Amino acid sequence: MGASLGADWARAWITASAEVLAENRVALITLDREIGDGDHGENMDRGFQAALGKLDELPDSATPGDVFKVVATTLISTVGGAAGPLYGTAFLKASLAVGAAERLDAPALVLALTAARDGVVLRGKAESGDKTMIDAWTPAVDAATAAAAAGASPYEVLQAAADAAERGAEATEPLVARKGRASYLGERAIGHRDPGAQSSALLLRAAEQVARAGAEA
Amino acid sequence: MGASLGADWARAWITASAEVLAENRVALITLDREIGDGDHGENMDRGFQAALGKLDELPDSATPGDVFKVVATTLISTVGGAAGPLYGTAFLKASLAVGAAERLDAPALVLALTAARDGVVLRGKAESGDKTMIDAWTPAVDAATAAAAAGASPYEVLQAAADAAERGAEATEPLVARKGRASYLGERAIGHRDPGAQSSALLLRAAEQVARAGAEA
Amino acid sequence: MKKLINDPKNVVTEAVGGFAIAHSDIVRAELDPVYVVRSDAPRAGKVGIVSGGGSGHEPLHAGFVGYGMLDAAVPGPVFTSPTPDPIVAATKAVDGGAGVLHIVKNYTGDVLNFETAADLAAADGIEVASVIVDDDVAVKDSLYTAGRRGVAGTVLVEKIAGAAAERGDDLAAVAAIATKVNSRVRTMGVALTACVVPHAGEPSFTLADDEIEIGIGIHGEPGRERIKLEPADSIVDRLLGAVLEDMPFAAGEEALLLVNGMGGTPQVELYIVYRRAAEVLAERGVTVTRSLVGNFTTSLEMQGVSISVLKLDDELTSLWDAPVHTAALRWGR
Amino acid sequence: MKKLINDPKNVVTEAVGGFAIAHSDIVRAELDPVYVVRSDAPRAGKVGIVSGGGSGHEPLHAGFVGYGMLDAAVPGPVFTSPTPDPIVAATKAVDGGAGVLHIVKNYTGDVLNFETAADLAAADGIEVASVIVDDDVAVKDSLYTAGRRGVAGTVLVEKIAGAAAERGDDLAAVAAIATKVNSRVRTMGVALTACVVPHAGEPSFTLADDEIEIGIGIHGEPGRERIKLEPADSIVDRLLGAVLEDMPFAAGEEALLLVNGMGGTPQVELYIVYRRAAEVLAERGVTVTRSLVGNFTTSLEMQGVSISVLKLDDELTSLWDAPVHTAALRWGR
Ligand SMILES: Nc1ncnc2c1ncn2[C@@H]1O[C@H](COP(=O)(O)OP(=O)(O)O)[C@@H](O)[C@H]1O
Ligand SMILES: Nc1ncnc2c1ncn2[C@@H]1O[C@H](COP(=O)(O)OP(=O)(O)O)[C@@H](O)[C@H]1O
Ligand SMILES: [Mg+2]
Ligand SMILES: [Mg+2]
Ligand SMILES: [Mg+2]
Ligand SMILES: [Mg+2]
Repeated sequence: MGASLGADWARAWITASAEVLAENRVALITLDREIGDGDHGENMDRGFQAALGKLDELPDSATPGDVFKVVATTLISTVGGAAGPLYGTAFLKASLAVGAAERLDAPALVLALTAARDGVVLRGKAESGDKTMIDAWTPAVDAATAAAAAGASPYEVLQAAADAAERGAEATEPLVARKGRASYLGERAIGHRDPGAQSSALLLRAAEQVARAGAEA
Repeated sequence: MGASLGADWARAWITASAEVLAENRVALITLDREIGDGDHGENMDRGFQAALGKLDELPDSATPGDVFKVVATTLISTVGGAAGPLYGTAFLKASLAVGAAERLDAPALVLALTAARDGVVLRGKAESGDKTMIDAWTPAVDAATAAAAAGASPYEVLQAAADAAERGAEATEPLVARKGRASYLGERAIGHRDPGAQSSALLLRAAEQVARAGAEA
Repeated sequence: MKKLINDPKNVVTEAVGGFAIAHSDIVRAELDPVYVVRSDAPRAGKVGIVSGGGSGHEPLHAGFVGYGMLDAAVPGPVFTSPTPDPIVAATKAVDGGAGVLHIVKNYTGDVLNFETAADLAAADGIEVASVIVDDDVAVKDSLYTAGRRGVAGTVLVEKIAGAAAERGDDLAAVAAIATKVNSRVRTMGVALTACVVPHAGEPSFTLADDEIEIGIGIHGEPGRERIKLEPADSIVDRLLGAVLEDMPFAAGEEALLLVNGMGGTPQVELYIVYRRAAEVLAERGVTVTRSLVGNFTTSLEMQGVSISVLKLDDELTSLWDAPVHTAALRWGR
Repeated sequence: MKKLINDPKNVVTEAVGGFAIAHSDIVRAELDPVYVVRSDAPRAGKVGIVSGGGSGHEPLHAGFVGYGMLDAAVPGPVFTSPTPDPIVAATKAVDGGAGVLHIVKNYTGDVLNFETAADLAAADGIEVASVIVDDDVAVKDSLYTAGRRGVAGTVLVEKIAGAAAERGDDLAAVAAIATKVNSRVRTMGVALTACVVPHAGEPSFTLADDEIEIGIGIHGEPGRERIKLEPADSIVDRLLGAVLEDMPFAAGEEALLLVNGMGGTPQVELYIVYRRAAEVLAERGVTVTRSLVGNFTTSLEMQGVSISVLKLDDELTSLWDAPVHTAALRWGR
């Protein structure tokens, strides 16, 4: 069943994300303290714990798009800060992109990832190299697109996306920020990883891991 | 000329006191910080520097009593805190006690010291053992009285007073305070020397030292 | 971290709860979602004014809710902007039919969440206008930053816009006045110490015993430049110099001088700063006709100060003087 | 020590100088000797009220000079009572022929210097009455101490006595009201951190990261008891417990609740403390009809809080509500 991913995967992804964000709460706070205001880990943890609670309220018939939609509204109403509206928009656009599909194949995943990235750009107006979460998302979208074009499975698409996002997050370290709080620091932001790019990489890695688990099952 | 002390001694005493209080400024601040509010050294230094300035304004004809009087009013108007009015009263009463005398013999010195001590008690209502400057002054007065009765010279009277004042200041360490800020601390004042008793001992030691210098001259 | 708190998670709700009891004569608080609103809201026919942002800047914003200033304040978690829900709820609570002005400090998070809230409120038929405050000259305003931050000048925008709304100006006029104030106020701050966000438990940055941070923000984010401690007068000269360079004054022009404590600064220091700032302005021929000194836009217990200068004209002066009755600013009644 | 100051020796004169410019609409300052006085002093036929003490407690006392409160304030060096000279000068400056009341916090230094000043003023034919404020329940009032200290309750004495003088009460009546307020107010404080006196350069005491000082004074002197940090609510229960034990309330009696910051405490913490204090009083059937929350009697940058409870009656309540216009307390005009 590695050919497509269903609502079970979407639910498992959010559950795994909530776990990994809880584990990385302090790490993300520390990154944000260095070039921001020290709350990103707190915000993301709060938001995904809330999203976790909402999952149970979904009917068994819920599609992946339904899962993305409830996550979107929950993040918008619980995360706050810059990340809340941005991640919220990302999940909202992803849910619109996949529509009512019961299962997502590789091309569908690429559509969802692309829509999510475009949503963040729409709201935040960031470009690649601005030292934001976009620097994790755009490489992820490009890698996923290439993988799908090469006939990769959904799991392999997500793996490509996660690998690229991690490299992208790492690549924010030498950058001067042009968006978000880090932009107030000018040169002093150099040498620090962008917390939002880091949390984005964590989310995509979680997506890949639960997909692999599913694929191996 | 060791049989009596004149205005030159009184002036030299104030000068020496200003020096020793400047040297002990931080030490007195430290003592006061432990059981008070950390300003005694500052207050005394400010006051005696001011008194020093006033000495020059005195006519050459000034008597010891004149010197004590100008020191009294200067301390009252520059020291502030508890020590200002108390030391001010002490010098005021001393100047009244010695009247217009040109020179002070041993009995006159005893009268002056006694009047000073009584003045502090009058204003501050402290008793021996209350952990205040009185615990330096009363032993000093008693020792001076005994020495004078035994026919001691003015210098020897002051030496007896200074020795007793130092022992008295040291003896405040084990006491619980019943007057002044230290009384707020209850048991916690135990083990700390009273700053006012210490400054009193320094003043009396200075009186003795300049008298000795004069006597040896 | 030593703080007079219970569970760090409850800092905002407990503080807002206490605030509402202490000032029940002028405000009431809703706790789900959290916002503070004038007890007499909504006032029919009056433009409602809502502001908000992360907590930790008190008295900003709840301390300015009341007659002649804000109709509601929306406190987010400490240093984190509130989400759209409470902003929408507050907007609805103060809408008296004349529309609602959102006064938003220029931070990505605040802007995005207020944007979303404005869309949602508009969808419910409420006319919403937004004014972004960005008075902090420490940040270069360019394509290469998120733009200048909204700092202590926000208080002046809220007071003067509040007076305009109170006298009956319509939404467009109130928004125009707020925009005008923002365009005429500049601020620059300095920090001597960092502050500790309750849920973080550690200072957001650390300064050596002889270091200060010039161009500090109000969210515990580091400033623009770290220098050795200097006498207060030279620090004031730096801050005020940057302010006046960005907004030159012609001799004889009038100014409101705001010396704002960051929360942990003793009042004697604020007045030492004020003294030098007034001196410098006088030397430049600027007439300081109104002054405000105190803790108005803070960063928890941070020690430091910001200096704001507002270029006054007769309209702004009379709106500044208009009666105000809030927890943190009160005169004329 | 990091402070926004120039020469530590000039802290008081520079701060007073800045204060006088910032508030020139209500006060003027004399700098030799140093005191702050109402710009309209002396007011013929009105009892003058003078208070003072060491600096470092701002806004106490200069921040309370103005209509309906003090006629003059005499700031000494930081934490050191002023000498008699400026007290005498201030007393003369506010004497409108109806006599002058000295409101003195109960510290040996303050008492002795005001005593001397009162004698000197009386010698110049000015009728002077003195009221000693000693509201701090942290100190056992017994033959074995210098007596209780005057702390935050002083603000309430000054406000209410000021209102009595403003309405035309004679010296005896104003002194009687001040004495009445002092007899009905109790205070207890806690410190989380010490403070640094500028000319000392070092903290007056040191607390470990998990220690707090219960029963703190306002001069950086250590308190009565050092304990481990506790949640805000349990700290409030300790402080308020001591206050109410010393001055029991009958159910239904009315109270003014003052939560006073020590200077460096963030406002959120003050309201968290207020919230619990109001809760406890309500549980005990005490009706809090008036509240005051903020920094009013401080110890420089010290972090901490004191809780004061004043037992109200109709007379005290109406005098509390009477108009006041000072730098730090203003309403009704
Ligand atoms: N304009 C923007 N576009 C895209 N991402 C942004 C933008 N502004 C901020 N971010 C992301 O948001 C992250 C900060 O999120 P968070 O700390 O939760 O919000 P806040 O900055 O309001 O405290 C940054 O690390 C960055 O990745
Ligand atoms: N009632 C008193 N009688 C005698 N001496 C006193 C009394 N109260 C205080 N003192 C003395 O004053 C000293 C403190 O002086 P200082 O620190 O200058 O004043 P303050 O306590 O006002 O800061 C104490 O160490 C004590 O010796
Ligand atoms: Mg952040
Ligand atoms: Mg002292
Ligand atoms: Mg934030
Ligand atoms: Mg003192």
